[in-house]
Amino acid sequence: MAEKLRETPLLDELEKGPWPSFVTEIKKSAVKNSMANDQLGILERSYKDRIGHWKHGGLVGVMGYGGGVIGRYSDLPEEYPECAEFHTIRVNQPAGWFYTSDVLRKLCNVWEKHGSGLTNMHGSTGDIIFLGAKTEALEPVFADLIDMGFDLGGSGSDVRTPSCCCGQARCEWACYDTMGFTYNLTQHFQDELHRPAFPYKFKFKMAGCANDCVASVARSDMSIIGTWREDIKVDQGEIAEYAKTVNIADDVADRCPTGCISWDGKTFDIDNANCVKCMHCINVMPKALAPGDEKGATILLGAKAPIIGGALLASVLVPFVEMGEENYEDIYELAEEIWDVWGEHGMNRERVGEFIQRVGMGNFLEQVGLDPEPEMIMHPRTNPYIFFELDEEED
Amino acid sequence: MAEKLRETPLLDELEKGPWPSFVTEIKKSAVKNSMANDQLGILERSYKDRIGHWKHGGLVGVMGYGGGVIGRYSDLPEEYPECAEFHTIRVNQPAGWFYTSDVLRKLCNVWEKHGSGLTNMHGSTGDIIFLGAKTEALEPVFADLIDMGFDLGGSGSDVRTPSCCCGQARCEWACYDTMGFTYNLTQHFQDELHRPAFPYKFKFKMAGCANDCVASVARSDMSIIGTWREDIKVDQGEIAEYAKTVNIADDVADRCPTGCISWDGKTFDIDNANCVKCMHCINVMPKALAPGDEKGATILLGAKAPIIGGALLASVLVPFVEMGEENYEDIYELAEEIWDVWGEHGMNRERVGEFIQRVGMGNFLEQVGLDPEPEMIMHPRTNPYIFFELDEEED
Amino acid sequence: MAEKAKRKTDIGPPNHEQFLPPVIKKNYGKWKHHEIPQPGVLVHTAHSGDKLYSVRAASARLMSIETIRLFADIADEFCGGHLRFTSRNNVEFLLDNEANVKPIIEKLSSEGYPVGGTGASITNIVHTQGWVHCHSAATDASGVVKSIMDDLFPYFDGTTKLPAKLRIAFACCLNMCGAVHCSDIAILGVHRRAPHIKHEQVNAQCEIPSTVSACPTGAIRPTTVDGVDSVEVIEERCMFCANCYTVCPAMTLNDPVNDGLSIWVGGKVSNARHEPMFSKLAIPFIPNNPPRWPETVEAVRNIVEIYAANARNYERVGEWIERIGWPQFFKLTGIEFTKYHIDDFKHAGETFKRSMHFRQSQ
Amino acid sequence: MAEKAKRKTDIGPPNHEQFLPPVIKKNYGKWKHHEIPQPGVLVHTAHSGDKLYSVRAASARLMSIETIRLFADIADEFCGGHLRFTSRNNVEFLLDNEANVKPIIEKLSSEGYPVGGTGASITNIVHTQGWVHCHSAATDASGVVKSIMDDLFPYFDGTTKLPAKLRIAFACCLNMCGAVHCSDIAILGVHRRAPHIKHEQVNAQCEIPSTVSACPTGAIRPTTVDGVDSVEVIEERCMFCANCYTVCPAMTLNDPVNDGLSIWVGGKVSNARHEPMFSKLAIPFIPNNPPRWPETVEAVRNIVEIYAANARNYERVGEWIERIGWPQFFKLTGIEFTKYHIDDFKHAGETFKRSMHFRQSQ
Ligand code: SRM
Ligand code: SRM
Ligand code: SRM
Ligand code: SRM
Ligand code: SF4
Ligand code: SF4
Ligand code: SF4
Ligand code: SF4
Ligand code: SF4
Ligand code: SF4
Ligand code: SF4
Ligand code: SF4
Repeated sequence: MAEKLRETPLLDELEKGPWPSFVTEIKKSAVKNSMANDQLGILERSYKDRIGHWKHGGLVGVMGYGGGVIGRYSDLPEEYPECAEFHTIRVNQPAGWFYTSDVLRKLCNVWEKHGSGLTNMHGSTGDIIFLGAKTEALEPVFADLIDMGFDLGGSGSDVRTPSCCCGQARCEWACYDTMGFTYNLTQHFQDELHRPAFPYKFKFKMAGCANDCVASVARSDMSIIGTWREDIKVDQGEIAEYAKTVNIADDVADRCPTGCISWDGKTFDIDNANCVKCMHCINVMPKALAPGDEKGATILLGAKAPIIGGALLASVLVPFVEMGEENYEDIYELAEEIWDVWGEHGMNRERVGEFIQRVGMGNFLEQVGLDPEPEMIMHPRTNPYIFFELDEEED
Repeated sequence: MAEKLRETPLLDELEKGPWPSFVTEIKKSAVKNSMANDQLGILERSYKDRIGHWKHGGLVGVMGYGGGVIGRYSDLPEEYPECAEFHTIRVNQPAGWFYTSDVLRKLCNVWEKHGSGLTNMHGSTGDIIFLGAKTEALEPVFADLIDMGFDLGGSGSDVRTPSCCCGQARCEWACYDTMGFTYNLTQHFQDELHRPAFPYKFKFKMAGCANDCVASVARSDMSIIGTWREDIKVDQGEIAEYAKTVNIADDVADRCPTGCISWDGKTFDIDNANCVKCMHCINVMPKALAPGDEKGATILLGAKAPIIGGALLASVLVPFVEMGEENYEDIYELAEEIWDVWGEHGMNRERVGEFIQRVGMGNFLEQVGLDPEPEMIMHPRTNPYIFFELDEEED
Repeated sequence: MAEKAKRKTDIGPPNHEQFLPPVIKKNYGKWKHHEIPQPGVLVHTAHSGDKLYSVRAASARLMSIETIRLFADIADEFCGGHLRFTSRNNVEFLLDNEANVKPIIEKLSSEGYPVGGTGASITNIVHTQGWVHCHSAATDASGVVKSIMDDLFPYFDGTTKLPAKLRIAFACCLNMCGAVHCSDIAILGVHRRAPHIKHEQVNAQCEIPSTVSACPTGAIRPTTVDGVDSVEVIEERCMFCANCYTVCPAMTLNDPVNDGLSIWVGGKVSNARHEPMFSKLAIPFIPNNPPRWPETVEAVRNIVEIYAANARNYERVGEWIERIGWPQFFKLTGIEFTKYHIDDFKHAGETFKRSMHFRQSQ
Repeated sequence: MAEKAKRKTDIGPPNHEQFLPPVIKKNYGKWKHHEIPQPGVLVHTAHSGDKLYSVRAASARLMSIETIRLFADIADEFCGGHLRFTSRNNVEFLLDNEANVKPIIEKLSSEGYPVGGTGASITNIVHTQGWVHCHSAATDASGVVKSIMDDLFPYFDGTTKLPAKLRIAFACCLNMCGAVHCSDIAILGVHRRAPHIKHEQVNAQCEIPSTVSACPTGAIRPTTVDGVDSVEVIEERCMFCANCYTVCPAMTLNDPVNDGLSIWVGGKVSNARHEPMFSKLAIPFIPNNPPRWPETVEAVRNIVEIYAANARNYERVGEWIERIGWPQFFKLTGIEFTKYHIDDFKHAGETFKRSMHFRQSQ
């Protein structure tokens, strides 16, 4: 059914320029879909009013799930009736965001049938976002998705949709199978993902190496980043090749954070005991250098955005874990251990990173059954406010 | 009058070894002075009991002064009657701790006449400490001190005895006259020093250069540290001399915190725009390098020990001030401005460093009439919690 | 389907393996190295000698199913139907045939999806919903992002070189769904008016105690207005975080005049060379100016250009500023330093300059 | 003196100028450079060519007037009666005659005041009152200091070389009058028992509200004991800071069995090379063991020796540890890493390792 496009003099300005235009995208759907057309209209209105026209979310969802849908209603239902209800559906993406043309078309068909035809590919957490569904459409979309093998992602106080870098699928540096692990993990925690029961959200992100192409250290409650223990592999022949075009002294050796590289113009030597696996030298000379053997990962905990105690970066929880399939279970157990402690003692809307700071890392480790290790800290405490616990005899 | 020394089998162990022994010191007085002898006895008792035998201080002092004396009573007055009252008197040292034999003997005479004969040369804040006076001795000691030109130092919630490095008296690096300024400052603030009226103590320490030989950045509420603005003076001839014994590349150029030194084995070159005046290169090669012209100081604010919000290092308040005698008044005015704001809004026992953190540096600067400057911070805020103040029109 | 079947749930995402192109399946975990022969193209070589060509195209992220179908068609035409999206919302076509690289680039460009974003470039801006969908937004997301990327386009397609990768992120409110807290340059929507309280709704829609306790600065107090229980805000204590609004719809912060944008710089997440860093405040406020936010675009470009002209190879924005010092950053960019730049939140003291290490020379 | 005179007050300290030796008066502000010809001796040369020889001798700080008189005599004999004390409580004799340097050193040594402490050495320990005078002390100050300096003496007199200056400080309780918070190595007396409350005295001697509010962890609550107003302490919340004791004498923390010492490392105050740094916890607790605290002495020496063997020239303890990393510090010194090392006070999160930058190699 052809729609008469809403007038959008302001938004039209955003169809100019070389970058793909979201306005053009909305119009592509709007010509066929009245929800998209009203969405176009209400957005133009926001541009005019300099204010959003969405109301605080409502409780909508699909049967048996506590998450996966973000309810949304506009504050101008009369003027833009077709997007008066405009919920988003979070569809759990395949690990690494790999698709075939085939499966994409099927997703499009589902969304054409039931919704606005607009998506986010992808949301910030990693989901496929179906943007703009009426309440009545939620169950049908869900049924069709399940039919084609897709499921909803997380929202609310649950495990959020895990995501990962493309890892071993395409990257020579991946120290473990980020995609395989992410798939396995997501399947393992289906219940925790769909039925919110935590104090607040809990995000997993998996990166194959310290380049952290999925920003896990900043954006996930549990960040699992690949690393290695043996010496960096050096191909001196390839080094000699790079030496022709790269200023190895300035751009590689000098930029090593621990200064553990020596380069005399001929031999490239790494004092591996002092290498902190930052990836820089490997990044610059990928043909000559490669991560060493005994690969695995570091588990970091607690990243989050600022609400409400200030943003946190994740910090080291387990300095090194092996990441073979046989080790997955250990990680799941650790996660469950953490959820138990946080679930019992965490306050409402307190992310795990904030929780740890409130109860103290030392106590937290004790409760989840990990030993304190100096790798977990930048430096020991500077204040003398130690909660000493006396042995029975001393008391 | 010859005393029979108290038996001190434990303390006697501390007369052994090459380092000067405080036990020997106490005995030197104890053979002549019964207060010192009882002090010896009670200390031995502490060594045996593994606990101090002093009670929480009492309010004692000299007429018209609110500070300068720390009251002290023992909890074993019967057993050690001569040190049952054992107050300390803080005597304001001469700037830089310079003395003549003459004046020292006079101080000894005063203290022999009225007290235990024991001292600390000097206390941690800088005072001469007369260690162990009875209450009745306080006024006579004070009278004799005033007679010979000395006065008490600070204690309580007042300006504490200012102290400084030896500066221009003996050091080639002093960028201003630390001793002259300290003397002038101390005289200027006599009232603030003797009559506690602040929320808490306020310490001044003056260092002639960034080596900070008086630890001002860690130990004073207002730390005034010498620096300069023009280029470091380089004597290439002397550099050549040093090159024979010093590894200039490794030990000087490489250790420069901003890497602004270049050294090709022949010419020593400093990119002065990027020098942060850390003093290192000058320290290593004092004959070849010297601070540049346009000397002055940086004023830093807020250092303190941990009680109660955690220890603080001082931070930059005024990046650069000239330090000629004609500039002293400006600094006094700034200090008074700070005391006004802190005095009015500071809580009881809240050091100025803690106060600033509570009210916010930006607000504090506004109140004391200083402009914010990027030199005051390590980096701008990372959290988005900005207390925006809207202009009238915007509102 | 009239029969009553047990409802299927919790099947989780489909296994990715079924979507991988054959060259990846074969060489999974066995890649040897990669090169970037031209902007927007990655060539990964496996130990087997096989090569994979990834062609990265720009995307608005907000995408019509028409466009997804277009991408599917292009993938069918040039690479056996294989494509992926990246962690920054670009789309990558996965080719095993080098001969198709040039044609697919031409096709994508002609359809309005230019390629680029690899290596030391500016790639897509991670961003959020804005006025398109969120109730909390202090500004629109997609519009600002589009305007900036149009302006910075030469840094995306490789026309203009940069010293290192430069990552831009955008979030429309302090919830920071765009995770702007660790970006080379971040644009963050900010409110500047204390919540407007709809007193008649507070008690109906919200729990008063949890609304009160939601405020990190303790600015909210219970009160009674015209006989109904409600809350009041001590305005001087409000720093416009909107956490109260998140827990209580009756406390709106959106304001057509006083909402706007702030700019942050010097964050990163990779561990390459320097540890991850938070972004730091550069510009506290720029007014909303739709449809193209020219002041914001200009402010971002200014920072990019000054950075590009002054940083060393491989030096990210934060590393560059750390080397030259913040006073120099403000001087070079001409950005005004204000009291707002000085932290006054809970770790404020840790950001004060507690040393003499700064440049005194005039 | 029988006449009633106006009481003289507020005269302030005497002007130092009257105490300066002639060579200093003449060359005040005009020094050119200095050398350290031998441990304990500084030679400062003025632009005029004049030279000043400073001979630095050890001191116990706690000093009998007999010793001060001895110093006065020595100063008269060798340097016109001119001497000073240093910011670390050594005594310096100020000579303009080089010929007297050797004799004065001999004299001082024979009297038990050996010279040293200059250059890259361990000089006197800044310390506090301890059991000699303070009510708050968790240990003695002078006794521990004496024991350590005896043991480290070769680092003072120059027999054993160090990579850089190594500053030790000592404080007998958390008030830290010895300012141990920024020292290469610091020894700090610690309590480990919650305050013992003398209930009958609380209300008489203290203000209950200010006692309650003195506690940074909110561990103190008002209560009534046997009908009298008093306070109680929630023991799990007490971290033994003794701030309550400072404001209320009825809350004593001293404990013969559980008081003891902690060791801190890696602080500095100079700006040379590295910015000033706080000391960090190395050993949470060592029991009091008077008269010579052998375990403490041993612990300090161990750190000094490992540092001396591993640091580079001019590298202070904190700089060295920053280079090698804390895990390596604990490994090399054999010190156990415990939960106590992990900060849990208000800026704790800032001390967590928020990156992958650590040494994985076994
Ligand atoms: C859709 C999405 C933004 C996008 O355009 O992509 C999004 C949208 C919302 N986020 Fe988010 N967040 C989204 C990723 C994030 C991320 C990034 C990430 O996951 O990597 C963050 C920062 C990382 C983190 O988790 O801390 C993020 C931090 C928040 C926060 C602050 C949480 C905190 O602890 O600081 C809130 C506030 C809250 O939870 O109440 C929030 C809340 C919201 C809500 C539900 C608004 C609210 O107050 O209830 C938004 C709904 C918008 C709408 O109507 O569509 N969102 N949110 C992202 C989820 C899509 C997906 O499932 O793939
Ligand atoms: C495709 C993608 C992963 C994915 O699963 O989607 C990816 C892929 C690669 N990244 Fe990345 N990175 C991707 C997001 C990231 C992110 C995340 C982000 O920006 O939010 C980061 C962290 C950025 C940060 O620190 O703020 C990231 C930091 C790196 C780095 C470290 C750069 C640095 O010096 O800090 C490298 C190394 C390099 O480029 O030399 C790297 C290198 C690479 C390599 C070369 C890895 C390889 O051998 O295949 C890939 C091509 C890079 C290129 O574009 O030049 N990748 N990379 C992401 C592409 C996003 C895009 O569309 O542009
Ligand atoms: C005598 C002296 C130690 C010494 O042996 O040298 C000393 C001794 C006392 N100090 Fe101190 N402080 C002394 C220098 C310091 C310093 C170092 C400095 O000034 O450079 C500090 C750390 C720097 C600072 O000011 O923060 C210091 C930080 C404290 C504190 C903690 C203050 C804080 O804000 O954290 C207290 C507790 C208090 O004020 O209630 C304190 C309290 C005390 C009291 C008065 C005990 C009390 O709780 O009331 C001690 C009396 C001991 C006695 O009976 O003799 N003393 N005190 C020092 C003064 C001598 C002098 O005048 O020269
Ligand atoms: C006499 C004294 C000042 C005073 O007015 O009393 C002093 C005097 C000198 N200091 Fe100092 N410093 C003195 C306490 C300090 C302190 C304060 C402290 O330790 O509490 C510091 C800060 C220590 C810290 O960072 O923790 C200090 C950090 C320095 C430095 C920086 C060393 C570094 O690399 O960090 C230098 C430069 C050097 O030695 O190369 C220095 C250099 C000097 C010079 C060479 C300055 C000169 O040209 O005259 C003097 C002889 C140093 C020597 O002993 O080798 N002075 N010096 C103090 C002697 C204390 C003592 O009895 O041993
Ligand atoms: S995080 Fe590492 S392994 Fe993963 S894509 Fe990036 S560079 Fe490759
Ligand atoms: S990976 Fe990083 S730390 Fe290790 S050698 Fe290379 S540059 Fe240095
Ligand atoms: S602080 Fe500087 S000026 Fe003062 S004595 Fe030390 S080195 Fe000399
Ligand atoms: S004073 Fe410090 S910063 Fe300046 S050149 Fe010398 S070593 Fe470098
Ligand atoms: S950043 Fe704020 S306004 Fe933007 S999508 Fe997230 S919650 Fe909504
Ligand atoms: S916006 Fe934030 S600071 Fe202001 S009242 Fe609401 S919760 Fe408090
Ligand atoms: S550190 Fe504590 S015990 Fe020692 S003198 Fe100072 S207040 Fe007294
Ligand atoms: S010792 Fe400190 S923590 Fe313990 S009760 Fe007293 S004030 Fe509170």
